[in-house]
Amino acid sequence: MTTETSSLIPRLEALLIVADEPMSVTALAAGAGSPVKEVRAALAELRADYDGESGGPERGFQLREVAGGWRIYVREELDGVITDFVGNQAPARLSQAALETLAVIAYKQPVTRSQVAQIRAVNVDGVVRTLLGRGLITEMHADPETGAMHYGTTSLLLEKLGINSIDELPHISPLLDDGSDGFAGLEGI
Amino acid sequence: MTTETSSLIPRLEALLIVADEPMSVTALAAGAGSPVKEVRAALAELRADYDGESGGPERGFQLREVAGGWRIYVREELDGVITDFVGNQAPARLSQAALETLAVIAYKQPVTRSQVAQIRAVNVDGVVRTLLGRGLITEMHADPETGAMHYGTTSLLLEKLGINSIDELPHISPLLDDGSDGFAGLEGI
Amino acid sequence: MTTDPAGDAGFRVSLSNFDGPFDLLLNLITKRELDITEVSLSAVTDEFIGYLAELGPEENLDEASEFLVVAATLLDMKVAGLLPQGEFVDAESVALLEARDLLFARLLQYRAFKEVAVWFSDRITHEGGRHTRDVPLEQKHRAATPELKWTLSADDFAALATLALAPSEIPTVGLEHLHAPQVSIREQAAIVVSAVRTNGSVTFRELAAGVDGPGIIVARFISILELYRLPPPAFEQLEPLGELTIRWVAETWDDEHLQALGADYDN
Repeated sequence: MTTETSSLIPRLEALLIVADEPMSVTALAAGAGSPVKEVRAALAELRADYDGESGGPERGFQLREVAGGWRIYVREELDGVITDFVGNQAPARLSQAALETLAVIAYKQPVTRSQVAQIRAVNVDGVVRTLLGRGLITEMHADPETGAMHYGTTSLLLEKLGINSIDELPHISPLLDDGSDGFAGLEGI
Repeated sequence: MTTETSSLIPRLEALLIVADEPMSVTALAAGAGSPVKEVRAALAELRADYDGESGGPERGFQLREVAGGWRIYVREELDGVITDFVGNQAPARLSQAALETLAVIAYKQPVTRSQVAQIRAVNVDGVVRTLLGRGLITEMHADPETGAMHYGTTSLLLEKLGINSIDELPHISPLLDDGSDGFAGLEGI
Repeated sequence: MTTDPAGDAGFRVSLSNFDGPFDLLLNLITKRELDITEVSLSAVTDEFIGYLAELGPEENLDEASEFLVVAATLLDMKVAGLLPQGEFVDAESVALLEARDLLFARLLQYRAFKEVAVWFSDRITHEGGRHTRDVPLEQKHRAATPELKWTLSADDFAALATLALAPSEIPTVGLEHLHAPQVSIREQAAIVVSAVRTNGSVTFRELAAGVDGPGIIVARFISILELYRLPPPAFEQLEPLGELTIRWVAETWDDEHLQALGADYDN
């Protein structure tokens, strides 16, 4: 039982560290390949450990049971550190690269990251993350075949631009609006 | 000093737990409000702690220095647990041509496309475009005389390779490092 | 056929001081156990060309790509050999020595990168299987991010989009500066065609005789390569790097063919 638990805890930690939403005990038990009862006990042990109640130091993060699941959060007393850091870090205006990527998404939506990357001829992963974080774009739907996420703009962008709907975006020259289509329109000539 | 450190480590843990990319020591120092030197020492301490070298248990996660920054990873031995649980979306593989071109650029940077083409004896334009799109290489500067663009590798590549800096690339014989010089290095034999 | 591009089943050479796989020869040179100046380039070249002749069209691409470097280098050497070398008696052997250095240097270099590419592939695959903590900021922290300063009007935004969506080309290397006096492949091809048609059979040495400047010789050589893509002439070369003879065998020929010649080189 002791060796069981000692290898179960690291497995739970591995699962919890990558989880981006609270994980239910059953999901954790399935992931760790251990019975629910043991998992529940191990989680309680881990929570106490992170809280410095098992002889080790109090960690900068804590394990909390929220909304029927378990998740690692920044320790509440340290929230101020993160708030200050985030407040000082994020630039108050978007970079040129972010603005251009946003423009591509606005006119091409719904569009995948790789499609945007192809148009911009650079990797846009970081910029897309920034735009998502800013709430200017949002995930719309995953491609049923490839699973690639399609992005579109939000009402926050409309608000910033002072328009009511995406149809009110100024028309841009159709010749330039899609390099990848080539000159399909000329085929009939 | 002890109380300083003991409160520094949880602050660093809080910052690392919210980071979504490798965090440089300077960024961590700014976030934690501590001198760079102390932060560096605390990170080494934390890494050893997670690895079970400070009397505590070996954690299910580890702290790694990658691409010039620090980041929390699932412990290597436990990657299988996560892969089994979430499934692994196999990353799009690079072609042999792309890998070879990437290797040439990594060792020769800053380097122009025609210099790369000479070494590989084939046109590399398409491959360079792919690597740019993947964010593995970037444009560095144009040659002031010919206008030829020089390319170099990005920190994303370091991340993908799991190394901290370009100096960690395997050593290749200095003899081989420039064909255009012929065998100048052999003259002394 | 084999995964080892130049292993036992691959390209072998038999020289006075070495007999074995080409790959081993390169290894010995790398480790300095064999002096590169003692390796006969012409013997390696002969064996290489013989080996290429035996290679089937469906040989594996890996093998082909390694030999592409050999072939490109040999071609460079051939072109270099066509350029005037000066009047020194020794010029040819000096050129040969340089060519040998170049061939081996390039091969060793290419092989080094090919080997290290395997390391890149292994590392990328391995790291691709690693999992990082990558979790979005909690809402309460996200709320702390400074408010975005937005200055663009809808029209500014559209202008930006037009710019961003314009097809972007990877900047190309300007070659203009390399062609100080421009030589027209088409003009040179016309001269070559008329010489071959008039005489029936011409050697390249004759075609290059009395020409002013290496650029024109190169242009005439390229125009022969271009002609090779069309039916007209027949080529004869009895041995590698030997005399190249061009004979006219075309039955139909019109100036349209000439117009198309060298089109690839127009820019």
